[in-house]
Amino acid sequence: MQHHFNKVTDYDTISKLFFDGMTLLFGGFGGVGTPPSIIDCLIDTGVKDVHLIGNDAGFPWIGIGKFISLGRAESLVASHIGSNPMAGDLMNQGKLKVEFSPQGILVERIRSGGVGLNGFLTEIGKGTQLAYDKPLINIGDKTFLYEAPIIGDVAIVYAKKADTFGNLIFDKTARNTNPYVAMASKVTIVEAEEIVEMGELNPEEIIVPGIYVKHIVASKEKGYNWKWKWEMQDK
Amino acid sequence: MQHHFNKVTDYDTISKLFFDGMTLLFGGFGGVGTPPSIIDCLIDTGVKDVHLIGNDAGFPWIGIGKFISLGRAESLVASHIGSNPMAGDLMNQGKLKVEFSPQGILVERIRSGGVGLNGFLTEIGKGTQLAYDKPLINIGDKTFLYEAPIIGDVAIVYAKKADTFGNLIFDKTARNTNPYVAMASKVTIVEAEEIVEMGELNPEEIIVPGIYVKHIVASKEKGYNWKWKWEMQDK
Amino acid sequence: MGDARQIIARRAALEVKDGMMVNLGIGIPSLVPDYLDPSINVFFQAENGILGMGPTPLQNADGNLSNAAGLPVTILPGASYFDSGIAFGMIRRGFIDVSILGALQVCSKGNLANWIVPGKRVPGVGGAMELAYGAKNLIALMTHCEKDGSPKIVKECSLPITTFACVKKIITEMAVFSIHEDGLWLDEIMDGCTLADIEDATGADYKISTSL
Amino acid sequence: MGDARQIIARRAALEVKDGMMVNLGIGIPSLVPDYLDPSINVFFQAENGILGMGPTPLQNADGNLSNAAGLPVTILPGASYFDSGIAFGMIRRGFIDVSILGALQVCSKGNLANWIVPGKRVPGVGGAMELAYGAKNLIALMTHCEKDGSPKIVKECSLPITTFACVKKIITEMAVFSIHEDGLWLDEIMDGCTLADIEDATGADYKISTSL
Repeated sequence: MQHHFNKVTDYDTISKLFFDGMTLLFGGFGGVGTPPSIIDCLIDTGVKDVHLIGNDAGFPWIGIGKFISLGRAESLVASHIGSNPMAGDLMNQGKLKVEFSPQGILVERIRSGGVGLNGFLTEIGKGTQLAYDKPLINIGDKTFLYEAPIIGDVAIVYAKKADTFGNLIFDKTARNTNPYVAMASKVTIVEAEEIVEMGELNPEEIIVPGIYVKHIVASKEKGYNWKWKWEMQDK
Repeated sequence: MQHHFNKVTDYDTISKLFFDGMTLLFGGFGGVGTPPSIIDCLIDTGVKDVHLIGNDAGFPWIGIGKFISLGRAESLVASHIGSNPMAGDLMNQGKLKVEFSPQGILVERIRSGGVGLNGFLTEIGKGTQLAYDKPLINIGDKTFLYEAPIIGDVAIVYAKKADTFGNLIFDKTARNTNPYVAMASKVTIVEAEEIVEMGELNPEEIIVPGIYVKHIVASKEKGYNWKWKWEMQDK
Repeated sequence: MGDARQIIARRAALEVKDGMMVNLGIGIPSLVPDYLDPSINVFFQAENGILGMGPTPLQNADGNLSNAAGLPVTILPGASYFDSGIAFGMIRRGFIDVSILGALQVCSKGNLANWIVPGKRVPGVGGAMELAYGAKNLIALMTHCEKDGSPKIVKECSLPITTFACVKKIITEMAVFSIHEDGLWLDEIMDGCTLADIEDATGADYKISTSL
Repeated sequence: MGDARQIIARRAALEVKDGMMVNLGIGIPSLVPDYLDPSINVFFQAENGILGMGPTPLQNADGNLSNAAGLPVTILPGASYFDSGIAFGMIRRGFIDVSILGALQVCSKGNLANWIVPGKRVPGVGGAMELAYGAKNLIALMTHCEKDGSPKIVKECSLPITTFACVKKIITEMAVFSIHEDGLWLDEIMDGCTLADIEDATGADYKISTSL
């Protein structure tokens, strides 16, 4: 069984899956749960004009922020960029188009694409600046905003453990947006801290079934290859 | 901590939460994952004119079917009633209004209510008999069906283990619709095979966080108090 | 020529290839696993929330481990449990490689009718609309004709539609058809049947594949 | 009269009752736990996917166990981890008993402005729109006036709105207001302030609670 369903590969292989102008979904929340080795691989490929979609802009040296800071993203859909002044500067210089979305609405848009639905209706954000270009839909005597589904060309996900088929479990709050991001792209790439054989994960504990995963790479080092802001303040 | 968040109660208490004409969401798929002791409690209360919402009609002697067979449901929203001929008879006699929904669309309608959204758009069922009274929504050059969210007055859920706060884990395919049903009612009542103290469940494995649960009762006996159809065929 | 249902199931089993994610409907499709090449590995998915089902347990069946028809199953290494919302997410989004469903009628545009016969008891649609909508490859299995001899492969379905333009292949005990942009193609004739038999028993126009 | 932020946080802590599910925003709300009655038990929720957060770890902080601001936390017995979709499900659906957010402006109809100051750097809205929309009780914390003395409690917000008609209570270092169908009510005057001070510093009309 292992042989036929084995999705474990190397960074050379996944680096060929990234392309200029792609829509890239990234898991993570403030960098927690963003795959560190895949981010470095992405940077090394030299891809540009990337359309990014994820919770936030990370920090300039953390998570997706490392890529954004290089100025190679054309656009970003996120709930905030407050922790990454580089993203703010690029936006103000007109070099990065930023679309803000309410945080939970953004993850639901990703889920809507991931589960094969065609968007949803909500009152969140109605009448605010963020609603300016969203269709208004009347149902009965109420008016809602329409939120469109999101599907990426490529998704990058960070898991604690993967089996070779791609069944995933996460670590504490590093789960965050990853389960939805994993479902919502044409090609989902997982970086796992640990890779085990099929049958070694308890089927009750699997958070993302392997059917969604196309490629798995092992983390190049244990844990994150950056320092958190609170670690730096310690010093 | 246990004292303040303890939601464990008895069947007398929960029997007072059911009322004539209520909308009742029930977890389960062909009776698997439908709470057996709560079903008996529901029957004993004598409530009538109940609006039921769940995956299917069970079997005449299994799951929600035991209640339906008594003729005390006014309506049922479900994906099929094929396994319960009593439900079919009641429908044909005009004693039970049945609304059929595609199975996955129904569970998404329950989820939409459960997560505080206002329904979603889909192509599933478009142009078919099941779409006859559903609003059509145009987005760009495409037309979708609008599916409305569902919120129940009361939800009944079957869990393998609950802690006293209501954090839940399920057993294999008895999970099915239960996690969404648990989120989508004003009052969610859980029957658990086993009740443990707070802190005894691994926080990574919890499928339904206790915030959604209002009352917990212990199963009156181990497992289901009915025979499955395949057990009867064995004889 | 053997039982029609077994003939159909045996031919359908050839559509299941190594490494595929497969969903089988009730009825004839549930017989397909009996005919799979034992050298291939596939994962069967069920709508109630399981991927990686193994065979029916010989003993100690577990009431909480069943397929979407409620029958006891086992699991293979690498299987996962999830809720039925996620199960249908996979289905709608196209992660099921092949979905094999029983059919009442199929038309030459690939419309599937399999959920209701008006005036008879109405069992309800279950997950059929979504399975038919989402699968990368939807195969419809049915006997070629009704008991009264009327065709089930038709120009226009007279029964209410489950899902429009979804069927890619039809397998009956007489023939295998595929459905393309330009309509219905007869691809295979089953042992013991002739082109004339099929002509008589089919209610829609079709082209004949050059391979025949 | 002490640091305004600490005064506000101490007063806000009285709004948190035993058994509540609580979400705290960044800024002044993050100071509230320091002032909670130690005899009560509450569960703090965070948008990234955790319910039942405990205090900041004194050592061995875990990079994968953090609150929505990315700061290390611990968990209490009975805590659970989930994804951020479920976290916002709880928030939108009204399962958070009290949500305490920092504010830039609040108007007498309860409109909240706290996500953008046009022309300055735009950090983005985060989860504020949903927290403000869903909470059973939304409390806005802010210093009573801008540094230039202009009021933050106003007839109409001049800043872009986060969520309309959501704020139930405003706590500043000078006063506590509640917001009802009939508008703004002054409920409490903080130590060292007078009614005249508040009158001068408030940009909206309000009624004075009989309890004063």
